[in-house]
Amino acid sequence: MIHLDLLSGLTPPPAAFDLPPAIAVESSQVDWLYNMIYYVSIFFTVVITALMLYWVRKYRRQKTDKRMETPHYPRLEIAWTVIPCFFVVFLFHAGFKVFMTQAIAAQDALEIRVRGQKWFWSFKYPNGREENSHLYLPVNKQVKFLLSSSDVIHAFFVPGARAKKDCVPGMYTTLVFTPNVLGETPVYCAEYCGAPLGYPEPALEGAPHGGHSAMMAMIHVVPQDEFDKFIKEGPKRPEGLTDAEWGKQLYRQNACITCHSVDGAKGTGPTWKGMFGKPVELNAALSGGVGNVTADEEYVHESILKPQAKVVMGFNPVMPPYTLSDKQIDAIIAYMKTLE
Amino acid sequence: MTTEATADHDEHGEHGGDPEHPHADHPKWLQHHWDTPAQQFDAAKLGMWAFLGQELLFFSGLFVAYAIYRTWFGEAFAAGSHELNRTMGAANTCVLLFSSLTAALGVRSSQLGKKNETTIWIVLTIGCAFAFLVVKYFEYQAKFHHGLLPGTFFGTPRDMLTFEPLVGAHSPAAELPNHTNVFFSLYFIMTGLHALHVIIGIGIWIWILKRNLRGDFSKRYFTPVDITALYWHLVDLVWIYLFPMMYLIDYVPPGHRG
Amino acid sequence: MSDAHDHDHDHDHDEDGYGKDEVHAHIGSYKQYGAVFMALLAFTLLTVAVASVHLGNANLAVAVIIASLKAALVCTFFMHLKDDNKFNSLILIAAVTFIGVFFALTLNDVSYREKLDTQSGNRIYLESGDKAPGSWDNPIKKEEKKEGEAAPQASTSASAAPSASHAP
Amino acid sequence: MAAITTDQHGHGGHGDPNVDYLHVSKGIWSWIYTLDHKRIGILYLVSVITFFIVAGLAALLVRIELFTPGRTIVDPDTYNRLFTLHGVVMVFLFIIPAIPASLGNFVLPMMLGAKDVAFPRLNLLSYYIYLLGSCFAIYSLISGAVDTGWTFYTPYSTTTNGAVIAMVLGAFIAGFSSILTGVNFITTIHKLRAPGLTWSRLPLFLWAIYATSILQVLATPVLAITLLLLMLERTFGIGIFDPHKGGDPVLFQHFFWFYSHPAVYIMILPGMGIINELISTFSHRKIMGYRAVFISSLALALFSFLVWAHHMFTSGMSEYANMVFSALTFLVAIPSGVKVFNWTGTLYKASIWAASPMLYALAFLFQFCIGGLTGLFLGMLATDIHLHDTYFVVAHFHYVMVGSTVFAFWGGLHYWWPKITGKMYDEGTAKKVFWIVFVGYNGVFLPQFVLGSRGMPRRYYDYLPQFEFLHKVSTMFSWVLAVGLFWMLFMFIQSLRNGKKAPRNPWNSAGYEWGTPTPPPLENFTSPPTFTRGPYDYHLATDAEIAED
Repeated sequence: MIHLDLLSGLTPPPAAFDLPPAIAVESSQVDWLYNMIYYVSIFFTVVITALMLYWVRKYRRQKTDKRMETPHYPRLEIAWTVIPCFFVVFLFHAGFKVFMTQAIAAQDALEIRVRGQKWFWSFKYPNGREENSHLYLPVNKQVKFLLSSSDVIHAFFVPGARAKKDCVPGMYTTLVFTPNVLGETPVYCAEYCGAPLGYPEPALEGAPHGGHSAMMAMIHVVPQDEFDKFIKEGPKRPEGLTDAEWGKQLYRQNACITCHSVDGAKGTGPTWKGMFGKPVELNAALSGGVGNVTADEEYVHESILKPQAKVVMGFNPVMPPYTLSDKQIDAIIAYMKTLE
Repeated sequence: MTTEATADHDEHGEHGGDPEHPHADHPKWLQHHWDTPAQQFDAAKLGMWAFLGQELLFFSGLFVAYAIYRTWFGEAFAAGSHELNRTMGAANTCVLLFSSLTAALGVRSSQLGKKNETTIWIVLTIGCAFAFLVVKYFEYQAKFHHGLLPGTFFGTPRDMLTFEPLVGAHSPAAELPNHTNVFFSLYFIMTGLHALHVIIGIGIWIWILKRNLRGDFSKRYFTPVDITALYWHLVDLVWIYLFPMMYLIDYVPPGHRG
Repeated sequence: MSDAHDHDHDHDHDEDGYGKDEVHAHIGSYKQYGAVFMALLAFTLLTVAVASVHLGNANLAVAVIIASLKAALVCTFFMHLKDDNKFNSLILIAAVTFIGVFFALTLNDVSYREKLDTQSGNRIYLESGDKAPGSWDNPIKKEEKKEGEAAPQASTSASAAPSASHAP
Repeated sequence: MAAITTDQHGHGGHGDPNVDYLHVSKGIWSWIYTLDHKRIGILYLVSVITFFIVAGLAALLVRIELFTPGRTIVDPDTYNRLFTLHGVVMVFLFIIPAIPASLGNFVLPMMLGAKDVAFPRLNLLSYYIYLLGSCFAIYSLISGAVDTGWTFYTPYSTTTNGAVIAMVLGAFIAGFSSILTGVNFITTIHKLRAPGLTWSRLPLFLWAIYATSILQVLATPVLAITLLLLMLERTFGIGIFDPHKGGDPVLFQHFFWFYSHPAVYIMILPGMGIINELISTFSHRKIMGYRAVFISSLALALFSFLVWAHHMFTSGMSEYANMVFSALTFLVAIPSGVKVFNWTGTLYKASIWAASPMLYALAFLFQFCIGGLTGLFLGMLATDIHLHDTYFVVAHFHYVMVGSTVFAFWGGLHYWWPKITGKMYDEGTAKKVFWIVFVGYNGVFLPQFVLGSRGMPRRYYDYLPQFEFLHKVSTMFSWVLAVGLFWMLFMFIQSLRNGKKAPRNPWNSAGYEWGTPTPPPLENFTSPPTFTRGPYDYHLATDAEIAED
């Protein structure tokens, strides 16, 4: 597994003009178009500004201001109406052709389900395995992302692949590209999705703070064999970590940190400090009549998979359901036990 | 400037749509910055038509939403449409068409300077408008009692005036296909907004009636009556489209669509 | 297209000056207004009658055509567009055109949300019955929602994602 | 004109021709009940500038927060409310009414040779509706503003707390003021042209205002219905935009942008109109290709209705619609190009006096080139997918809105200041202020193009370390811009207090509005004018007309 030294040398200063380094096959065509319009714009702006400044200086108003009539150039008018039409139609055609390469997927593309949630990304591999904030992709294999969101509109933006698509609740959208460079590349959320109260740590290590700006994920493009090995075994405890330490890592990766504090501070959700094993007062109306319960393994297990089943008094039922494997939940419980 | 002028321009409520009705000294109704009455009349008509163009666009937003959701949830729209009472809808259409006729005849008699005849036509128009609202009230009451209400209220029968849920009343909402609540949301917004425009229309007609009885209008100056009739015809126009779209939906199963 | 022209009417007011001085629009006869009203009533009954006959797709088209005819009648006669300044009709036509554009381009998006994709054999909208998270949860059928909604993608409920209602 | 008694309301009577409109009636009531389009123009000007200052301060705070990655001065939630405040107040309460309602209201009747607008009371009513709308917006700001962004996208705007309904109601009501101003101006331009003012002699500023009024009348109602549906969605949960109840959030974006793209043309067209006046007056020449320029104004107004969904290329819209809207979007580039080429062509063999208003016009030309050409990047599907919702878009629309429209607004303000107040501002200071504002403005937004291309998303409270340097540069230049703007405000206030008395025609212009005495009497013209030449025909204008006297 590639060592997760994340953001230090992440994106070296941009090579082609000011576009981030390309990591997908389609990005080179987009870069070509970007550079082409870039030159055209520079040319026209410089020509018009130079002409303007030159004429302003050359035709300064003299004392003898013989105000003569502006001549009429019909042919010139027609010229600079018709010629841009051709140029513009070419631009449209080129743009649309390249756009379609990012919209239509081949039959055998690797299908990854991406779900945007308030302030972290979760990825689901074809074999049902689910990971948060980190996505492993085989190199040189076309990937078809099936995007959706469960609360507000987010946007899955991979600058390296020049790809972006909104994740809209209530419908699936797709995005297609073929990563061809090994290494890590960031994923941002490009559609505004608000911010939590206070200044909580983001789900991804080293990512910015602030909700919408904290909603970052990391794509790791790995060789095919490594990807196959990774995909087969489910999420297991990385070597050298005890259960509690793995639980602490999961606490970060799955953005539990956004709402549940570990130092007793008040947050959107109840704090985990000193919670495990103690009685918990429930909001009977929202918890199917149950008054209170002790916070044992079974309660934590159910609250992670079906959070709306039991709601603690004084908190809103806003926690989204998680699909973590039993081993992961046991690790989180181990971590909870250390929080006395 | 008489206080009459200042009272004039803020009685339309926040729409304030109708270009205000000119008041000036020589003759009384010609504003000082107009050269001739014809110029003032044309300007008022042009301004009013611009305002009507705006009203059309205002309702068009709702019709686009209607078109989209009908393409997606055809079956739900048809089921919802069958829940509506077609005879009441048709009656309302005829009432509004008749009120459009009386409004047009009111303008005609005002152009001929017949004050009393104009009064009769305006009173008839206001009467029809009230009749329309009464029919609408009973239609809404039926929906409330069946629980066919927009959005989150869909499915629980309620009393119309107190909003209290009616215990024991049966609501057909459960048997209706999915997404029918979208139909009833659109139904209540479109007909509700239309009814609001009818109420604004009644307000303006009553003000015109007051001015007519006071003898403001003559053969040479009938612009306010003409403009209010234009607004009223627009309200009727919107209902002409609303009636078939809401009440006369016929569902085509996807197979047929080919 | 200067429109400072005067009303070309045969009325007896004939003082000259900046255009026709006095305001005198065309005054229709009772008979004319009555006839228009009768036509409107006839169209209403027609549209109700047609609606009860099952014509499939044509029903919507016929309803819209009849409504547009009634609207045209009201505009030309009751709203005096026939004998009014031509610019007013231009405003109405402009408004109707922009409404048409609004309809056309929005429906162009909504009804083709997966058309383009079918040529390549896969669909943007999942036909496999998986509900997109955050999608339709039927407010009436409260009971079914409580125990059914375990994992977001788990339940394969009857209604597919809201906008995949067409069969291929 | 027979001596007509002045009237307490200053309008009923015809006002004494040699007493200017500011002194024809005194007291607060004469301002509150004024029906004089010039005073209403000033009322709009004052409110519009106050809102510009409020939103400008919010922008400064946003830039300071972005000075360093991580927390600089505010929490993420407050930052979101700050940039939303900046967006909503700038769009709905400053830039849409700025040129048409303030400068347009003041100058339009004078350019037409009319005594006043077609419906004076409707004009005043529009101002009070605008005030009512801004009261709701201010109430929303006070009670813990809104954090949805000025676009109010659902389902975020229907599920977040905060005074969304108050802000949305404010924008809803302010929209009606815009509609009624549009109705008023269309009727005035049609019906109140002085004899001899044919359509082909209409000043290009009026053509631009005419095109803008068409947009205001026909596009704003769709915003009204969208915001009404949003308010109903939040209160009764009607489910039009809520996916849980079968609604579709992308539909809200269609509705919103159907208005908001014509709205950006409501913002730019009046700016283009002012540029015609400035370039023609300070080059002492008729605008080159007058017919082409006014036709492209109307063409822009028409095309603006066809292209709205280029704001939604990545929103999950069907690829078929993406194709259609991208093709139509490129149509818009043609008229803008024609205008810029014609303005630049006018300078050829002209006799140019680079006074301070002209400097703003020349800066407009430079900045509108950048703004317009970066539009090509965003109209093209392939590059827009990468650049959408990044700082590239932020820089693009600030170049079009601030670099073009607001620069034109400042240019117009300098140009008509003597006509409005009867006093001259200090030309030396104005030039210094221009250069500070020019350098500050370009320094803020040029780096943001580069930030955007490198993938820095929009509306980010915190960012990765690699973007830090450019954000620092941008923030520092925003302070330079702020200094320039406050100095400009101070310069204008200074000119009010002790500026020299303005001559009748300080810029030696042949424009119709300079035919009236400065500041103009209540009825604009001592005697009803007839026009025998076009507004830009300097070769026909007599020396007396052009002279400063």
